[in-house]
Order: sequence, then C-alpha cells, then structure tokens
Amino acid sequence: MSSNVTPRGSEPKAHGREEGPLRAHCEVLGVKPSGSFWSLTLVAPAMAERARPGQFITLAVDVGGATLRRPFSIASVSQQGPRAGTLEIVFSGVGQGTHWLAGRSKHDVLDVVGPLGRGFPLPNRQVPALLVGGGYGAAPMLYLARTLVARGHRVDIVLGARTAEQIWNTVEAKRVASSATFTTDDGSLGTPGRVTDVLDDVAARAGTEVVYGCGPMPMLAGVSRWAAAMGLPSQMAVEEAMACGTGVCMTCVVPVRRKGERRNVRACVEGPVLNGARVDWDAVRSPAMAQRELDEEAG
Amino acid sequence: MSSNVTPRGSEPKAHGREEGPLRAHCEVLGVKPSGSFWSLTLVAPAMAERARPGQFITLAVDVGGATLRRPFSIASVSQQGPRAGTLEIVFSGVGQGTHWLAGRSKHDVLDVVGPLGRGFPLPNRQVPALLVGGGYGAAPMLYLARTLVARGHRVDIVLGARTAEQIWNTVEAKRVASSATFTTDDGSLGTPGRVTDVLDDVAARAGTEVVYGCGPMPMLAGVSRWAAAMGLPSQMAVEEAMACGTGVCMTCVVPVRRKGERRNVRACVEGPVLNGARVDWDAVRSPAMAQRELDEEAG
Amino acid sequence: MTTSSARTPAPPAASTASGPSAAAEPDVDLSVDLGGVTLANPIVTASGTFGSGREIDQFFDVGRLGAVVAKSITREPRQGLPTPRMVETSGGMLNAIGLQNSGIEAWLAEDLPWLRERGIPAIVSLAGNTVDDFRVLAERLRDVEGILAVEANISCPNVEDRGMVFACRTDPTREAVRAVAGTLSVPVLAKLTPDVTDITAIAAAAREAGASGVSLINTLLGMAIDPETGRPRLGGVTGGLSGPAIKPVAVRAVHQVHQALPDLPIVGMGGVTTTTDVVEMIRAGASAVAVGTATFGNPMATLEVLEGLRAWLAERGIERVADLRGTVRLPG
Amino acid sequence: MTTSSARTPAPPAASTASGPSAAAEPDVDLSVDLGGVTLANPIVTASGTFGSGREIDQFFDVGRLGAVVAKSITREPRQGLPTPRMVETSGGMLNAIGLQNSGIEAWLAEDLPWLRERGIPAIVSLAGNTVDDFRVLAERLRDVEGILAVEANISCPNVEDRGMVFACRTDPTREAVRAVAGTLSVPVLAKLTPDVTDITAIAAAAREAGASGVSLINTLLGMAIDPETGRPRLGGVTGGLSGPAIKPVAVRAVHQVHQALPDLPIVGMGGVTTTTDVVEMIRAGASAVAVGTATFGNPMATLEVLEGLRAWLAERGIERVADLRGTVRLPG
Ligand SMILES: Cc1cc2nc3c(=O)[nH]c(=O)nc-3n(C[C@H](O)[C@H](O)[C@H](O)COP(=O)(O)OP(=O)(O)OC[C@H]3O[C@@H](n4cnc5c(N)ncnc54)[C@H](O)[C@@H]3O)c2cc1C
Ligand SMILES: Cc1cc2nc3c(=O)[nH]c(=O)nc-3n(C[C@H](O)[C@H](O)[C@H](O)COP(=O)(O)OP(=O)(O)OC[C@H]3O[C@@H](n4cnc5c(N)ncnc54)[C@H](O)[C@@H]3O)c2cc1C
Ligand SMILES: Cc1cc2nc3c(=O)[nH]c(=O)nc-3n(C[C@H](O)[C@H](O)[C@H](O)COP(=O)(O)O)c2cc1C
Ligand SMILES: Cc1cc2nc3c(=O)[nH]c(=O)nc-3n(C[C@H](O)[C@H](O)[C@H](O)COP(=O)(O)O)c2cc1C
Ligand code: FES
Ligand code: FES
Repeated sequence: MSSNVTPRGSEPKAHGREEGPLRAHCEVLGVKPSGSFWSLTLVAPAMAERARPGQFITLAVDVGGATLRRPFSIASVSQQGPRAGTLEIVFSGVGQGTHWLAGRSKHDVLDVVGPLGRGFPLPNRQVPALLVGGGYGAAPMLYLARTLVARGHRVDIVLGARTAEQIWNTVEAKRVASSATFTTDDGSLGTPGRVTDVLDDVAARAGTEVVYGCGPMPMLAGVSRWAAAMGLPSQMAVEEAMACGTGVCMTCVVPVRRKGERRNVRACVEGPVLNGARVDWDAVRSPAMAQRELDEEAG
Repeated sequence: MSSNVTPRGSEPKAHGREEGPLRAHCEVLGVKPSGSFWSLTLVAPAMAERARPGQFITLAVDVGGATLRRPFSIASVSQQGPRAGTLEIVFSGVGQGTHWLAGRSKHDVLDVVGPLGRGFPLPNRQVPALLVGGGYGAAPMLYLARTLVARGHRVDIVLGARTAEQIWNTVEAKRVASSATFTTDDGSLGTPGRVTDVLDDVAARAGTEVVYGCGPMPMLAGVSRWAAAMGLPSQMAVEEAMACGTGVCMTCVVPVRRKGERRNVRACVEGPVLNGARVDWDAVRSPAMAQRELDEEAG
Repeated sequence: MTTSSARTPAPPAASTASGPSAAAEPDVDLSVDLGGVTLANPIVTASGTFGSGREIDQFFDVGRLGAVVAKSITREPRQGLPTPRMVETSGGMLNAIGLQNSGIEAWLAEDLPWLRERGIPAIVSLAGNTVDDFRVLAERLRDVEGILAVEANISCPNVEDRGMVFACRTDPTREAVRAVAGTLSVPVLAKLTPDVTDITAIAAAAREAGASGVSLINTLLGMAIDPETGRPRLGGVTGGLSGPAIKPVAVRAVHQVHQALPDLPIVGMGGVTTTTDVVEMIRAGASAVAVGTATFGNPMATLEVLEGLRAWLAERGIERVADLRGTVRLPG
Repeated sequence: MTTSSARTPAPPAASTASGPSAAAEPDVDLSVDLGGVTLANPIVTASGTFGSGREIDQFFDVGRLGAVVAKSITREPRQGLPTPRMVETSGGMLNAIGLQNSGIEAWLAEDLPWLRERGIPAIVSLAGNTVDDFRVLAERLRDVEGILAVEANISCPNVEDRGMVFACRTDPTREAVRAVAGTLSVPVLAKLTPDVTDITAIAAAAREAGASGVSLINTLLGMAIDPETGRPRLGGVTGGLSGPAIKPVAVRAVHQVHQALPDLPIVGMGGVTTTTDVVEMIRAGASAVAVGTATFGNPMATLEVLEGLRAWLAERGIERVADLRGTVRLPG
C-alpha cells in the first residue's frame, strides 16, 4: 500500500503517552502450546505500553474466505526484561482462524489492532478482590491479578473449566494470589462442579469486596447473579461475536439496564468489561447461552 | 472426510496400468526458484507413471477465498533414480495461488488431480521435430524433447520470452536437442525478437517435418500460422481459464474447425494439445490475446 | 403433484450393491422423495457442473449418487459464448457459458444410454428461449425411457419477453412449466433464479402450472471488469455467480420457499461444499441437495458429502434423513 | 436534478490541508460530482459500517475522505435485534442489526456537531418504516446546516406494504423518495436493494421522484443455520450479506443502472476492499465509491484505497478520476 498511509498510532509521539488503539504489523516472538491452549507473544511495544487488563486486540487471519479479524483478550504485557515491549494472548483452537494462528512461527508478521475496549476499572481503595476465570478467561484474570497485587490488593482466584487441561496456568494462579481454587466439571482437578459452587466459601474466607470475571457468558451470568445476591460489585469481561472490534458495526451488543431502560451497548467499546449487575443476562443470546439452553432441554 | 471415500485411482490395480486421472494428496519434495520461475516437485508415483508430455495437473491452493484449482503443465516425471515416482511443474508467480505455491516447503502436502488432458501425439515415423516454447511453456517442451529423443527423433528447440531470465533451462535445452535457439524481446539472450522470426532458419537447417508448441496463446497462433504456411503439421498445447480441468464445466473452450464447422472444444479434455491447423486462432479470446490487441492499439 | 411408484425406475444396481465400502456403511435411511420419485440418497449434481457423468466416473462410481442432473440441453446444438467464460471471485466464481451443448438428439444418442446402461438415475435439464422450445423438448422426451425426472431450467432469457428470464415473472414461469409438465408424466422440477423480488411467488406459480418441485437456486447475475483494460472479464459481459459466496442467499431462498409452500419438494443448491452445508440446506427445507461449483475444486466433492452426511446422521442417531427436512428452529 | 454550488459546503480544512504526507501526493484531480455537490475525492463510507466517524478517527484523520455517510437514523431511538447479529460467511458476512440507533435528535445533538467542527463532509442516512417517517425525518433536517447530502435508505421494510422493502417496488420507492427530496434542498441519494428483479426500474423511479442519485447496493438477503442446533445463526433469522462475496453483484448493478441512466450519479458499493475494486466500480459507472465491510477487517481500509487510487491514477497518467467513470469497454 501507499506510503502515504500512516496509521496515526505509528506516528512519533511528541507529547508522551496517547490513548486509543493502534494498528500495526507485529512480529511473532513465539507460539507455544500449553494444556489445551496456545500462547502467542507479539512484539508490540506501543500497544504493550497502552494496554490495561480486560482490554483485547484483534488479529487478521489469512484463512480461506475470512474477511474479519479475530478478537483475543490481552493475557500479559512485558515492559521490562528480555521480553520488554511484548504482548501475549492465550487462545484455544476452535475454528479455522485460531488453528491458523496456532500454526504461526517466530518472525511471522501479524496484522494487529489494539488495545481495544474498556479494561477492568481498578478499585480506589485496597479492598480484597475475587477474580473468577473460565477456560482461556483465566489468562486476563492473571494479568488483572498481577496488576491488583502490585497495587497492594488481596487477590483470590477461582478458575473453572470442563476438565483439568482446560485450566490455564495453575502455577501462576497459586503464585500470584492469596488463594487459588480450581473447579472442573469432570472433577479431574480441584472441586468437581462449577465455579459458582465455591464462591461462597472463598468469599467468606477472603472477605471479598469486589468481584471480577472473564469466561463463557453463562459463567459470567452465574457469577454476576451471585455477586448481586451478595451485594458485591462485579465487573465482567463479556464475549460477543464482533465484526469490527472498533465500535462501528453494532454487531457485538450486550443488553444493559441503565436508568430503568434496557439498552444494547457495544461490547467492543463500551465493554468488554461491563458492570455485572447492569447486564441483563436473561436477554443475552450468545451462542454459548443458546448451547447451554439446548443442553438443558436435552436433559 | 469419511474413510468410505476412496478415490478410484488410489485403489490397488489388479490389471496393471490404468488410464485416466487420479486425485491424491501428495508430499512436496521441494520447491526451488530458478530464473523467474519456481520448480515444484511432488511425490506422486501413480501420476508419474501415467503422465505423458503435454498433460497437466491441477493443484488446490489454500488462499483467501479461492475455490478453484490451478492448472500446470507437467514439466518432468522421474521413474527411476533417487527421484523415482516424482513429478515436476515449473511455474511463474502471477497471482495469489502461484505465490502461495512458491511458499510451500518440503513435506507439505498438496491436493493434486492429474494427469489431465490429451498429451502431444508422437509421430509414428522418426521425423525431425521442431519444438517451440514460450516462457514456462519451455518446461513441457523439454519433457517432450526427452521423450522424442529417446524414441530416436531429431529434435530442434526454439525458446522465447521477453527477457533472458524468463527463458527456462537453456542448459537442458542445449543438452537434449540437436539445436537450441533462443529469442528475447529485449535481446538480452539469443536473437532479439520473437520465436516466429527464427523458425524459417531453424526449420530449413533441421529439415523439420512436425512442429510442437507450448506457450502464450498469441505465440501459439503465430507458430501455427507459420507451420500451416510451411505445410507442416503442428500440435499446440493451449491455455484457457479452467474452472474444473476435468471436462465438466465448459469454461475452457477453444474454437476449432472440424468438417467445415467451428466448434468450441474443451481444452482440458479434448486438449490441451490441439492440432494447430484446426484452431481458429482469430476467434480465440484469451486474456493474453486481448492484452496483445490493446498493446497494438496503444501503438 | 401426483405420486406414482410406477415412475420410479428399478433401483439402480450400482447405487445399492456396489462401492468398495458398502459393508462398512452405518444403517441410516438416506432415501428421499422428490415429488413422487424416490432417490436412494439426497445428493445430486447441479446441472452444468457434472458434464455427462462420465468425466467424474473416472474418479468414483457416480452411480452412488442420488441422481445425476445433466447439463441443460436445447433443441439444437449451441456453441455458447466466447471465452473467457469464467472468473474466480472471492468465495466463488462467475461463469458465462451460454448453454453450450450438443442438442437434445446428441444427448439422447450419446449421454443417456451410458447413464441407463450404468443404472444411474438421470434427471434431464431442459432449456429454451421460447415456451415452444420447452414444449418441443418435452415432447421429444415423452416416450424416452430411463429418465427419472425433468428439470426445466427456466432461468434463461425469454426472447418473447424482451430477453427477460422466464423465472423473473410469474406468467412466463407458468407457461414454460406448463409446456413441460403438461406434456410429460415424470416429475418436473422448475429451476429458479434468485434474482427476483419474491421467489416464493415464482415457486407458487411453478407449482400451479404443474411443477412437482423446484430447484433453488441458479446463479446470481454478476459482472467483473479488468481494472487495467476496462474490459469485462467475461466474453459474455455478465455471468452467473456460484460457489460458497452465494450459500447464504441459497439457504434463505430455500427457507423462504419451504416456509411458504411446506409440501413442495425442493432441490437445494448454491455453494454447497461440506457435509454441514448439506445439513444446513436440508434443515432449511431442501428434500435433496445439489453440489455444483464444489466439484470443480474437488472432483470427489459429491461423494465426500454423501459419505459425510451418512456419518453425520449416524453419529447423531438420526435414522432417516427425511426427518431432518425443514427442522430449522425459528425463535419464539 | 438541480445543481447549485451554494449547496456545497466550504471545502473542509481537514481534507485539503492536513495529512502528514500531503506534499508527497501526486497531482491528480480526485474531485467528483455527486448530483450537484462536489466531493474532494470519490471515497466515502458505507452507512452503518463507520459508526459516527469518531471511532475510526482514532486511526487516521477521517476528514481526508470524500464524505462520511452516517449510520441510518430513525425518528425514534431503536434498540435493534437480539444477538447474534453477525456471522462470517465465505468471502463475506451476514448482519442483522435491525437499525439500532439513538434516533435523529441524538444524532443532531451528538454526532453532527463533531463532523461539522472537524469540517468533515457529512451525508446523513435516513430510514423509516412508513412514507411519513421519511417525511418527518426530512422536515427535521430542513434547516440543519452542515449536511452535504441525504441518503434515503429505502431498503428497509415498509409496514404499510406487508413489510415489503420500499425499494422492492417502484411505487413505494417513488413515495419514499418524494417524501425526502420534496422536502429538502440538498441532494438526495436513494439507497437501493439488489434483491429485485429489475434494479434499473427502481433507479428510474427514484430519479423520477427527485433523487439526485442512487447508492448501489445494500446487502443481499441471506441466512445461515447452525447445523447442530438447527437455530438460525442470526438473532434476526435472516440478515444482510456484504463483503467481497457480493462484489460481482454490485458491479453488475452499477453497470446496469449506469447503462440505463448514464447521467444519474451513482455511489457504488458492495465488497470494495482494494484499489482495483474502486477502479472496477468507477469503470462500471460509479461516481463515488463507498467502503463498508472492508473497514471491519482493516480500520484503515478507506484511507488505503483513497491513497491507492491516487497512486494508481498517477502511475497511468490519468489526470482526473472523473474521466474514468463508465469506461467499461463493452465488446462489439
Ligand atoms: C472480546 C473477546 C475476547 C476474546 N478473547 C479470547 C481469548 O483470550 N482466547 C480465546 O481463545 N478466545 C477469545 N475469544 C474468542 C475468539 O475470538 C474466538 O474463539 C475466535 O474468534 C474463533 O475464531 P476461529 O476462526 O478459530 O473460529 P470460527 O468458529 O471459524 O470463527 C468464525 C467466526 O465466528 C467468530 N467467533 C467464533 N467464536 C467466537 C467467540 N467465542 N466469540 C466471539 N466471536 C467468535 C469469529 O470471530 C469468526 O468471525 C474472545 C472473543 C471476544 C469477543
Ligand atoms: C493447461 C494449463 C497449463 C498451464 N501450465 C502452466 C505452467 O506449466 N506453468 C505456469 O506458470 N502456469 C501455467 N498455467 C497458467 C497457470 O494456471 C496460472 O498462472 C495460474 O492458474 C495463476 O494462478 P494465480 O492464483 O497465481 O493467479 P490469479 O491471477 O490470482 O488467478 C485467478 C484465477 O485465474 C486463473 N488464471 C490466471 N492466469 C491464468 C492463465 N494464464 N491460464 C489459465 N488460468 C489462469 C487461475 O486459475 C485462477 O482461477 C497453465 C494454465 C493452463 C490452463
Ligand atoms: C459452469 C457452470 C455451468 C452451469 N450450467 C448450468 C446449466 O446448464 N443449467 C442450469 O440449470 N444451471 C447451470 N448452472 C447453475 C448450477 O446448476 C447451480 O444452480 C449454481 O451453480 C449454484 O450452485 P453451486 O454454487 O453449487 O455451483 C451452472 C453453473 C456453473 C458454475
Ligand atoms: C454491519 C452493517 C450494518 C449496516 N447498516 C446499514 C445502515 O444502517 N444503512 C444502510 O443504508 N446500509 C447499511 N449497511 C449496508 C452497507 O452500507 C453496504 O450497502 C453493504 O454492506 C455493501 O457494502 P460492503 O460489502 O462494502 O459492506 C450495513 C452493512 C453492514 C455490514
Ligand atoms: S464489534 Fe463492531 S461495534 Fe463492536
Ligand atoms: S475446465 Fe471445465 S470443461 Fe475444461
């Protein structure tokens, strides 16, 4: 393309740090499998600098007939050390695009847009925080945990999945948090059952005052309802099919109650982190929700 | 796909050699650049056994939104030695598909159909043959040359292109043929000008009795007209945009005169080798022809 | 819509007994009804994308398919349009063949006998430029044996209606369909174009005029221009868009017609390439599913989706493919 | 079609003076006429694919574009359809948003002032379910300053016509366009659906009713079904197909309308992603070209094709992009 086309973000900054997303072509530092996930690290210093826990990036994928980017939560950024200026995502291979990404190697270049969306708001006071992650949603929770711990918070983590190998990084969870609890549907790791089964215990033990979540929509609904019942504020990173990721297409909406009315807000710019108490979970119609309903119908 | 799906060709043969195309997943032995071309070698023993000079294969390419295969002339097959059971194509990078192919590496697996089409008919008598190749069309001409020489024919070769690096394998041409003449539009190799400029001389010297050609359609038209004027039989491997390569779609037709009528014959099954005297070159509307016309209009 | 088992040809030997792996096939009933005739399975070929059947029979026994739909034939041989006749596009292709074919006499003399000899269920596709063309073609077929059904390709220009395609308006649709269905006793499928304001109205007109079913969809009218030269990329200027790109339009058309006319058999097509594409079409309302452009990318495509469908149903414990028809779950 | 230079707003400062590389730009006249107003260049945004303009302004100065076409607005705020609202398809995507927007008052209060302040040429897109909706919206805009033109999105369901889309028939097209064009003095572009039997008849009706030009094409109606669950993949059941998959249909529609009505300005769109796509559209007959779905895959898409077009023309010594319009070279 013409050299006249300079994305704003890649222009030199005269006045220090700027806000907002960038578009850049970033080198892959590495892709490695871990459990049932892949971790992909990109050289993206400007994005790493701007990123906040809960934000995401979108990647262009070069697979048959795909015209849209794939969104991924930021799992970590490094500002110093040998990996300074890098940004990591953690993903599972579900379809064409993620399998293509899993096949990338060091030095490949990816077309990246980010950081996008509203991250997790951090509490003003040093209150104990309960972080709940499902599947790959654990990765951004660990990013948030490191940030909160660095700011002096007590952090307790609950991670859940169907089975043990779908729980991301138990080692890191134990290392960073005051307590780490795991649940699996099949009982292969930690408590058999769902994350919501253990929240009462953990919260009582930890003196939880704020709840954060990232994972499948049905899990977020459960955690939000639990938090509301406990009178705790909650912030949930939601996931909806996104065509643009930049706020221009209106495909990614989530129903939210505001001033007594239900409004559809764009998960990509007004979220992905939303106040769990405000989301109208009953009206959410994500594919995961629909699947859950079908499973329940079936028995 | 289901294991019930066994392409006929891959079934064990009870009665020795069978005719007709196969479909198979073939390993890449190697891809290497050479001049302005790439040479790609596939492990395809059954296809190599069936192949004849002038036939082609089609390759599935995994590039954005492409649903059709890419056709390539067979440039060589090896039946013995370290490369036994392999088949080679030579191609230039023109668009997405060929660039993707150029990026393949050893051990990648390609989806291949072939050998397809009607190859060059070989003379019954040991007459001197003149072989004319343009651009990558030189590669199948060398394959034909080796076959004819092995059958005791005198072979003279004329290869033409725009510029020197677009002439495929001058070394092999000189080695295999009684004479090898090169022409380039820019005079960077051999005689400046087009292949048709040198045919009179070569044919007079060689005592040519039959003419073969493979290359861009305007070149084939010129060679065929020259052969007709000289009273020589000619066989030309034509190139038309092909959707299926197997004879089922009718997209690849070339106008041919038969019994006083003009009929559109399928280049993929009734060709690609056609009797040069029968093709109605004035009615051929290939993109190359159209481009030539435009160039001429422009001056 | 009449039903007569007498119409059904003897089950073709090839499609039941042969195939290297018949013994391994799970026990699923793949048979479907197509307006009074039974197909052994729902996978058929899209007209004009499968040649005479012989070309692909080099790759596998085409007798395993539900039926072979022949390339549209006309009264007289046609040489079709000048090349280039195809352009690849994103997710699909444009073609402008102009109905090149050797005419009905050559088809009856050369192609049908091969299909009959092999016991392959044959659906013949007829095309014409006048209502009379359709009548004459149908009359010629009246006493011909070995034809399972007729597809009336009424997505071609009607010279008596300023070149507008028959299936663009209800009256010409009725006349062309009547010319065929009124002449023949085998089922007649009307092949419709999606390039209309309301395809359900056209389907209803076809049924009124005696069509036993409809084939949906023919290609969408499209065009491509060479940016450098300014020339249309097709010799015929405009052409038909097919392939995966059009699948959403095809599924929508099948769904709309099935919702409007639930009893009308539908042959669904348009971009079908994978097993799940077949399932999607059947759930939308297709009785049978035709594979077209996918055969160009993979000569085994029809067989692969047939075997894929069998496995898909078996894995889910669905015993009869016919039960899947129209099982889209609309909200509310 | 009236022409009035008074209508043309003062050239937006941003689009002429700014941009880091203005000095390096080759000398090509990119200006185009759009029914009486002049755009600095032919690249505009497709309604509903560019938000308010502010979102993409984070990536580059959107004032460099020919115009920003806003998301269609309605009389009252709308919450739109339930999710899922999009499905990726081969070469494209389906969307079913249901015209979610904050209503005309919010747009005038929040979005227009930003565009005006930045000097960005704004085309407002109006949508309604009755002719009266269109009239009321147009009246509300009558004395509003800073609007370059109005696009009447008449590809939406008309509740007074059994939910059939206005642009599916000539009479409702005329009425809706008249309601807007009869009320406003800025140029009115009628945005048409390709899902019709004869798009030239609809374009002619729009012109008769006072449209200064037409925007071609809106999305094609499509559908996708989840093979496992049988549910439609879109909350709205059916949705609009966009992206490269539909480009051949868009080029054909632009070509047909330009051949039938050579003087009518056309905003061409549908799958435009690359510089050569823009050239193809202009050669087919587009005066300006809108980029839609491509912005989702690449937030810089509009700017990249604008700069690509400038370079393409310069390399070929074409001094005025307006000269390229309609330069398709038909055979014979
Ligand atoms: C804000 C956000 C953050 C996400 N973070 C992560 C993460 O950190 N790790 C991770 O593994 N996945 C994450 N996902 C889901 C991830 O985007 C999808 O798994 C991925 O897009 C699937 O692409 P595919 O081509 O492999 O699958 P396909 O199923 O082939 O994709 C087809 C289309 O559906 C969309 N799609 C499919 N699944 C989802 C989904 N679950 N959510 C949204 N769109 C989907 C794709 O984007 C694509 O357009 C996130 C999604 C969102 C919206
Ligand atoms: C019988 C036959 C033999 C051929 N042998 C060779 C060979 O030995 N070496 C070689 O380099 N090329 C050969 N070609 C041309 C080769 O097929 C094209 O260069 C190739 O398909 C271009 O693919 P692409 O994706 O890179 O280009 P794109 O331009 O992106 O292709 C787009 C579409 O146009 C078609 N197409 C483009 N150029 C041609 C062409 N010249 N002829 C036919 N279709 C075309 C492609 O198949 C594809 O469908 C042969 C063509 C035919 C018909
Ligand atoms: C090259 C080609 C030739 C075709 N010829 C015919 C034809 O002769 N008669 C007909 O009814 N349809 C014809 N069609 C349309 C197909 O039968 C089918 O309706 C359409 O291509 C959509 O299906 P697909 O996307 O699976 O190809 C043709 C399509 C192609 C691509
Ligand atoms: C998500 C989305 C939302 C759209 N919203 C509108 C709209 O509000 N009004 C309108 O006239 N067209 C709307 N369109 C249609 C586009 O403006 C455009 O006509 C169509 O998408 C074809 O162009 P494309 O292929 O470049 O996207 C929308 C398209 C998409 C994909
Ligand atoms: S993904 Fe487009 S608005 Fe959110
Ligand atoms: S390429 Fe299909 S018939 Fe020749």
